[in-house]
Amino acid sequence: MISLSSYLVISLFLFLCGITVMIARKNIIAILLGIELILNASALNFVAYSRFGHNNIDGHIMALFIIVIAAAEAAVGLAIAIRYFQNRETIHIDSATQLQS
Amino acid sequence: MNQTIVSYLSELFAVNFSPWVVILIFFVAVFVVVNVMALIGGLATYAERKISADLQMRIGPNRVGPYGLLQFLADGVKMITKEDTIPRDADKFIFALAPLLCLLGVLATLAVLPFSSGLTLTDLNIGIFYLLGVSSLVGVGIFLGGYASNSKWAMLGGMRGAAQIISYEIPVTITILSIVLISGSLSLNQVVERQGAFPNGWLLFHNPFSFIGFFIYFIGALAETNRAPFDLPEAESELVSGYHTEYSGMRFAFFALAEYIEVFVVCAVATAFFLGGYKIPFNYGAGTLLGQALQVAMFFAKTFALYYVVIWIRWTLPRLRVDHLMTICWKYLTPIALFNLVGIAMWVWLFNGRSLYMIIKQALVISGK
Amino acid sequence: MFLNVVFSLSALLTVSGALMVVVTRNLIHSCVFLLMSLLGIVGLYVTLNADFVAATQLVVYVGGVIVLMLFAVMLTGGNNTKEVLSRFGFESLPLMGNVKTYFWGILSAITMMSVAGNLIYRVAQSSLASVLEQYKSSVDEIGTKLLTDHVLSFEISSILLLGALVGAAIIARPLGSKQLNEEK
Amino acid sequence: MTPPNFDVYLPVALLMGMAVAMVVGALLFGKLLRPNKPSFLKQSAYECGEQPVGVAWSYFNVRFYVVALIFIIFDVESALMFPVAVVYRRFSELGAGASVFFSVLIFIGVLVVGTIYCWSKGDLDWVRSFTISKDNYHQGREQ
Repeated sequence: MISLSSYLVISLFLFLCGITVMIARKNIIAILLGIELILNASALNFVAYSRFGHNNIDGHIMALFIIVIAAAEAAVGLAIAIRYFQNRETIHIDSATQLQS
Repeated sequence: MNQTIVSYLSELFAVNFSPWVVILIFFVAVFVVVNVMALIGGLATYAERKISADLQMRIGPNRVGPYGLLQFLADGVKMITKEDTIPRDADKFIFALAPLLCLLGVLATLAVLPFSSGLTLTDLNIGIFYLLGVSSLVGVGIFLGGYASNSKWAMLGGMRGAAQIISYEIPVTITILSIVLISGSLSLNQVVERQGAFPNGWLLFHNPFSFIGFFIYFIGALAETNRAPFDLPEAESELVSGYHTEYSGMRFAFFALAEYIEVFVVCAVATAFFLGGYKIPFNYGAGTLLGQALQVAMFFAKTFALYYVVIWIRWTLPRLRVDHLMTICWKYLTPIALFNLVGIAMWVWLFNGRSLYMIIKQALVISGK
Repeated sequence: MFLNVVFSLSALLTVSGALMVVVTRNLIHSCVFLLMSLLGIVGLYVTLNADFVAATQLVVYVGGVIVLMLFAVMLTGGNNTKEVLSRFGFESLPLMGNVKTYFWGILSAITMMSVAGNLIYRVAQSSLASVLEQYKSSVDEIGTKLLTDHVLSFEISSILLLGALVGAAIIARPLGSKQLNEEK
Repeated sequence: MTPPNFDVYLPVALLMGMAVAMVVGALLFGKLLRPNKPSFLKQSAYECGEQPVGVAWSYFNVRFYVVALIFIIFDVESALMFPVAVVYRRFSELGAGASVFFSVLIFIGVLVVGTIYCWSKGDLDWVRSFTISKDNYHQGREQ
């Protein structure tokens, strides 16, 4: 029987996958992929709660705005990654050490 | 309420089906629609070669079958029996996935096409928005096809193809947005129901902005399906047939089939949105199956007329350069589409959504009294 | 019955897509698996009766963000970026770092799992489930809500998009462009 | 829990299943009929008869990304505008036409300002205005 907790388990798994990708991968664009997974997990939670909790529409609107913000964030993040590649010829995360003390 | 083909049939025959019969009917309906579309895709190649021959004062294919009608079957058999080689350093997994994505994107749009008031496969409330989302899969499929074959031409063709498709999706989306503004519903059946059968009821002549909108939609749709003057990604002269250079045999047939079915889908959306879809005059025989058959015939007649125009344009206009292609999209089509959107918003607000014809008629009636 | 089939299929697609994003080395493959996971999430939204959010996810994510990611991968070194081998030569395993990071990693993993498990357990007990009524579209309700209650966030999101557009355009603009000539 | 009438989405699922079955079926069926004699030459990438040199990836210009960027911003904008467009006519008939029209105008106007900025800065034209010569391009990179 499909209940709210099944959706929560799926979004938890998505969240964990996103965090693992962000930690384990050494490439800026792979990290942005992880961020997309985490944002999707949160949007899925909102819609699941809006469906199982008295069917109000605010969960859908929140998920809509999460998608809007995720798209804008991905656009700017990838622009930074491309400009970083133009200057450093590599987008390996370990080469970004200028700010370290 | 939402009407699928099954609920229409159960209404017609006044019997409600058990769930398994529902699935069976849906399976038969989907099977018929996919086969009809594959047939239309095949016949489109035949029609294209015949019409281009006619335009160039020569005789098209007429060897295989009567008047060459079975030419596309011959091509199909050749495609199946031709060896499809996968380049050595290609990316096997994505090489096989790309044509699947293209075909998936195109066939999934058939669910919402309004063939007639009852025979639409499913009348989703988010019809046109679902159609835009699913047809954006084709852009991803084309890019992956170009990337996976790992040759310079294919990669450049894939990049250019994807860039062209996604940039021309903007004028198309904004024009569809402005038509939804007038008709007030996303589902294609509702948009068609709100139009009249005679040209005065069509959304094309609803107001001057939607008139311009039709041409913007048509140009954008031509570019989105890589046809006519915008077929740069597979330009034979420069990119050696672009993203599907390395594909041969059946995989290439999927790309070609997806393109021809997508041209049909685009023309179908144009008729549904601008040319009054399946509406027949005086709503003749609305309830009976005969009425449905007439509506389907009207829908296909209008769509094939647009299809003829698409093929006709292909053999008359020269191909565009890349920067002209992008300049037209971003510096001409998108600004005009945005201007149309604001214009139509103002029109609906000021005239309460009445069409030009209605306003003039009411003005005459009032002055007549 | 059909609801369970759609739910299990799309949940399988989502979970396997997300897992494959973690495991694959190749960047383009991880983008394709993210695309698969997003298509699974579209199916999940459909089972949650959120048809407009599913269509938006399809249009914006599948049609926009994935294409953006693929373009960015092609613009930054394509697929031939060699990942640095970890100190212990675990080239195949994506995990890297010394003992300290593993220790803190496992500690934070345990705390996160306990909090999440507790939450899901309590939710499973509360059996928060309302009847899923007949299929009705959410587009009209979202439209009225957007124009009445959430007008402010509707307008602010256009300013957010403006900021993203101008910012990303400035950052991604190639060096030899117009204003460089003006300075000359 | 009354099962909602989900048969609205059944054709979508069936069509996608049909597409997958079509591709896999045609390829498997073809495998029986097709000759399969892979030779080294046949499998090399196409390079007008020459030997393919180096990897296929080359330095692509950034303008591809700028196009995708502007696309996604407008895509998100039209995704937000669709629900508003659906209820726009009802609102204008109820008499709230003015407020709805101006909120839509502001929403689009803000983004038109962004487009005008990108246009003036030369982001929209596909071929950068290559009035700069080769050396100050590199000089530009040292900055």
